[in-house]
Amino acid sequence: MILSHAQVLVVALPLLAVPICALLPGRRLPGVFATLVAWAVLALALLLMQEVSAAGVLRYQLGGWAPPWGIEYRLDRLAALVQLLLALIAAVVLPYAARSLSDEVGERSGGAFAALLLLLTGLLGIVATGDAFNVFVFLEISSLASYTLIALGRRRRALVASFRYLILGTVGATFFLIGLGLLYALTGTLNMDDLAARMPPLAGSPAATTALFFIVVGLGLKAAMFPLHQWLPDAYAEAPPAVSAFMAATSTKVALYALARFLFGVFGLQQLTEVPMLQEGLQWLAVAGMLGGSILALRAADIGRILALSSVAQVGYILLGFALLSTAGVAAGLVHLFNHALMKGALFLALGAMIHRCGGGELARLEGVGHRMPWTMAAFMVGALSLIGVPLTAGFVGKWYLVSAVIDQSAWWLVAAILVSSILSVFYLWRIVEVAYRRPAVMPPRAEAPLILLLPTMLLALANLLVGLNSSPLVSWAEAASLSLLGTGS
Amino acid sequence: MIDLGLYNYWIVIALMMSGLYALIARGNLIRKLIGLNIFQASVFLLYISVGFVRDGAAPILAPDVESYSNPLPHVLILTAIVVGVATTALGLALAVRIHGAYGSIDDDVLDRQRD
Amino acid sequence: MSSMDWLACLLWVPALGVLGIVAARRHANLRESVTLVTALALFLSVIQLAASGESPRWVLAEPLPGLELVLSPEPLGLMFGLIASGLWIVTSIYAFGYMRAKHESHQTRFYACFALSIGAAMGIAMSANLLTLFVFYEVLTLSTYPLVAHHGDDKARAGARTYLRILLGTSIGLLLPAIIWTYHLAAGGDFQPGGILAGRVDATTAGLLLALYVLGVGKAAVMPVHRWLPAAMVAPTPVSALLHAVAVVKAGVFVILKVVVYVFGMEFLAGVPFERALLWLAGFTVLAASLVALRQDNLKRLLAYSTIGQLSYVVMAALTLGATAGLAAALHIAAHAVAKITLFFTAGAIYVASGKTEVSQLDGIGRRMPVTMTAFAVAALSMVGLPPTVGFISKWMILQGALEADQLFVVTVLVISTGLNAAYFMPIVHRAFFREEQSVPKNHGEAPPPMVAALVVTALLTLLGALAADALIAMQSPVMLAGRVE
Amino acid sequence: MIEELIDVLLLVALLLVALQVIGSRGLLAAIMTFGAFSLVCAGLFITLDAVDVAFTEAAVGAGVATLLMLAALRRCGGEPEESPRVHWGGLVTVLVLGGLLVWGIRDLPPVGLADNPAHEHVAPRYLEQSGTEIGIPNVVTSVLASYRGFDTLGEVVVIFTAGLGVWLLLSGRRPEEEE
Repeated sequence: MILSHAQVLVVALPLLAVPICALLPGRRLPGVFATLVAWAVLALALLLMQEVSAAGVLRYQLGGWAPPWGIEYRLDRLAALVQLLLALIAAVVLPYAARSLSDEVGERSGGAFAALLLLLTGLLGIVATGDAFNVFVFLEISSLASYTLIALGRRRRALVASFRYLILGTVGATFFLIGLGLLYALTGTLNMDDLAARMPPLAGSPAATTALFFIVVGLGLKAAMFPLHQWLPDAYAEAPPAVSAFMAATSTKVALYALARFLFGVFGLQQLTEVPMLQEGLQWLAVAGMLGGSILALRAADIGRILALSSVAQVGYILLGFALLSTAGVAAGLVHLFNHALMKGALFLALGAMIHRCGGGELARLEGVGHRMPWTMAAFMVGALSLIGVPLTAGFVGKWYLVSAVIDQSAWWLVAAILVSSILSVFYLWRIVEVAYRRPAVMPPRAEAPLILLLPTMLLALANLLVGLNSSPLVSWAEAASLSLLGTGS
Repeated sequence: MIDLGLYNYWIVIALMMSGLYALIARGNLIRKLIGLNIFQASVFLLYISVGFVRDGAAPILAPDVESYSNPLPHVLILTAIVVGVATTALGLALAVRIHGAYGSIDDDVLDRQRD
Repeated sequence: MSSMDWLACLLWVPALGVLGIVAARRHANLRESVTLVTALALFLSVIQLAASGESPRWVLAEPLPGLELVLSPEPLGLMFGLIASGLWIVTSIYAFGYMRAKHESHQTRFYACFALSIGAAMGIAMSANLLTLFVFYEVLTLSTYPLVAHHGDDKARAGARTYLRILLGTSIGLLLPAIIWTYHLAAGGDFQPGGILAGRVDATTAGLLLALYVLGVGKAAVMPVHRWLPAAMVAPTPVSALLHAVAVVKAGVFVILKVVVYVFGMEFLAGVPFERALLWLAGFTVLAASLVALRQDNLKRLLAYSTIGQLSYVVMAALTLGATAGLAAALHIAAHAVAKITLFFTAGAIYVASGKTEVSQLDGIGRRMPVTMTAFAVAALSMVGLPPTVGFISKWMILQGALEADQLFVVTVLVISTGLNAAYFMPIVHRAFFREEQSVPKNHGEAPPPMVAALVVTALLTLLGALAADALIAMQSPVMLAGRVE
Repeated sequence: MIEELIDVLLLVALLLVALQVIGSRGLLAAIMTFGAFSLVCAGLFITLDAVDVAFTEAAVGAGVATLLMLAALRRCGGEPEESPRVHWGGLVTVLVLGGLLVWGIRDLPPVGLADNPAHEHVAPRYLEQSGTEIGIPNVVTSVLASYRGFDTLGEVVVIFTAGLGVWLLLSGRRPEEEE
């Protein structure tokens, strides 16, 4: 019974838990409850992963109405991968948040964890659904939850960051809605598979191209695609650390997932290749992000901002993989999408632990933190190495496949861009490492983060190494996902 | 008989442009939200225009009506309106808090107060 | 124990050594004993592995499907392993004297990082493919950084930052792409006698690739990527020895030699257009570095520039292409190692005993420190390439190789640079022994005994190396002759 | 004929009101005109056969949203506004997007034709069978509550999320009180 509904339950479970969580009293209880929910979601996601690997695509008709009349849930390899990622990050971050977030919000803990669960629900819903308008609804659920969570940051700047994100995020969602409206006017349907079936005759038409543009820009805003990234550095730097970690690892990833789904699963390769300058345009955007994000990160004075801007660069890598419009490129993008969540999760969690002890994330404040918190900093270093793309870490795997996919197309300037961006990442991360291991004049005593903060951080750092040591399962899964995604599109 | 053609859409585009411009150009946060609302309303109009069938009736089943307007965009926009007002409410709450924290809700003023 | 076990020892022994050193951090004597025992055990392992004559394959991990990290010994690697592990013993003994005499801080970190970097050097030496090589190459860079920044003041940190920036920048920006490109072109990156690229790429691509390798291996210090080496002079002298003789720069030229022999293959490289240009670049580096060295007054900086020149001898010999030149390159790695380590040991000994760092201060010091300065003279002879030192033999072979390959350019460079080398080394010897001491500083004699012992040993090696040259050549011949399908 | 005329007039009026909202001096005036804008919008929805949408827009857009804005204005008004200047970046962005939309929308079928693709694929089933399948005459309600009931559930969650957010923001501890 539960098994046959697992596909819906994975979204419904956190949703059903929301009101309970909101009503739970005290500081700690809501966090513990939300953690249990996240672990249940992880169990379901693993179960679904198993089923998808056997069946290929799982479909579920909500309310019993067949698509395209009703809303369909559709879980293929791509969706299952991102779903697992979400569940994994939630399962690791929530115990961390149970300590760190509840300390920040105090008595409003119940509401904050309810918002966190809503964010999770929204993201899971985007991944699970096969209906284009349903994507919009869940996008808004996740967005409203994240505006709220960002505004809970310690400083008053968090409010401004949240407001600006609200404006830009809503513009993005509305752009998406415009694109969808045009698609609907052209095809009369909202189901993604049905849309894909009806797109080929429209390939290259002005209306379809405009729809494509608005959907890409709309989702690009959500994914912090350069130069639509302006909301992100402030948002990540000001949000409570646990929220930054969760969002950095998941929000942009889900927007990129939706982008891939629409680009390849709805419009399809044929349409994409017929739009003039589309591929070049996306590649330029990707490169601009890779370089622009890194260059901005070189000058940031706050570790949260440095990491956030590096996310802009990393989104560029993933987008570049997609923009190659090849199976290898999309697979590389997906591998990097997964791995980037692992590394940014680890980095932001480590940062959160430092903020917990040092009271802020400014570089100047964190002098000598490597001596004070050796284990936290070790986890940070692993994440940083992974971000640079050093072999034996997860970051290397994605970059390796990305470069291979780029070389396949003999696009040498892209190889150069990847390398320059990688070197820049060495420099901006080095600034942090150097400050962390510098000895301040007066050395405060060693004060490692509490175990409940340290353990999740170490776990994600370890995940980076594990994937770095053996990435075959991830790579083969991503390749199969990419193959089926591009196969159905053309 | 006037043939409207794409007339509805041109107005929709003009509305979108003015709403979006207001959102970008005006510094007052409440004005930004108003601009956002106009921008969203124009999208609602886009959907409803797509769903419109001339000489059709509102999609409420009646015995002797042959042609109805398309109900699906109506459903979508009902959802979108609610989403829009929810966003506005949250945005306004933020504006109130920002006013409390900074004493101003002007974006340019906020920018000058880096902290 | 089987050869496989000995191979495993090459990584496990340094790793356990690091743990032991950290565990013994409160007891200086114990800590230093652990270092010494580790060094001896490592040297023994390399010898056993070389003696077994087998080449087992040790798969460390498979990070990507079909992409393995593998260690497997071959003659070139064994030679590098022998040099690094052997000199580590001497350097350790020297370091005990130096670090104690200078009352250096953070000695535990020093010895631990030292052991770590030797372990990385072993990994480089035994790596069976490009990816493995790259991983250990980076480990070496990172594990030597704390050593270079040892003093922790602004100057040390600035020097160390340059060190790291250039080595990481070149390796990630140039070497890694070259490696990925190679994997892409050759469908793999395993080292094979005769190379893996022949027949798979056109000449222009190969030339570009070679340029990426030569400049990407920043540790080989071919100009213009040489600046890290003088910058790293801020480090304590045992570290300079590690950089210049034991591991770091040796790893650089070793990688280039390995790439030339096992990735490109000498036969194939002969037809590659940029190859000549890179040869000229190496030749230019030899001359330019010698000219710069001529103008240095700081002894360690002078030695640093001398290293840059000597490394480019190796690169030049490797790029001369041919069995003799290849052997000469391998031999010169060894020859330069023993001679340069002696020179740095003496520089450190002078500094510890008298506090002097500049060449112009050395008038008459030979009378106060006769053993040290005799060792210096022997090593300087080897640097210049005069008999009866090992430097003479390797240089002679480079010359022979150049003549065989009709490389008059190389011959010219050799002749001029020999003159230049003499011009900056001989005056120091002259000064030390034949000039009168000018000012009368503190009264001093030789440096502490461990240091003197170490530099005597290496000076003797410089002399005896000439006798061992035959054995080395016999060991490397199969490598250089492999892949020559007539 | 009359319907088209009303449609045209309302559309023009809508645009004029919108411009009035944007150009109005004083926030209070802007909010009140915005309420009027929503009402014109609702009128337009009626002429376009979207009665349910019109009611919602009148209640939510003209009613709730305006009230919320007024409430917000009460708590943070009084600040003198800087006189509007031309924002060139915004102007260019808007013109480019507008141009793109014009280009794309020219490709759409004319408004109101019964054989537009949007009316031929999914919607007919709702119109033809919802009477028997659901049994409610209002097709919009049928689709909302049943065929796409999950969207409606999402809509409720959106409101809940926003409500939760407003509550979290306007209750409890305020960071600015600490600074």
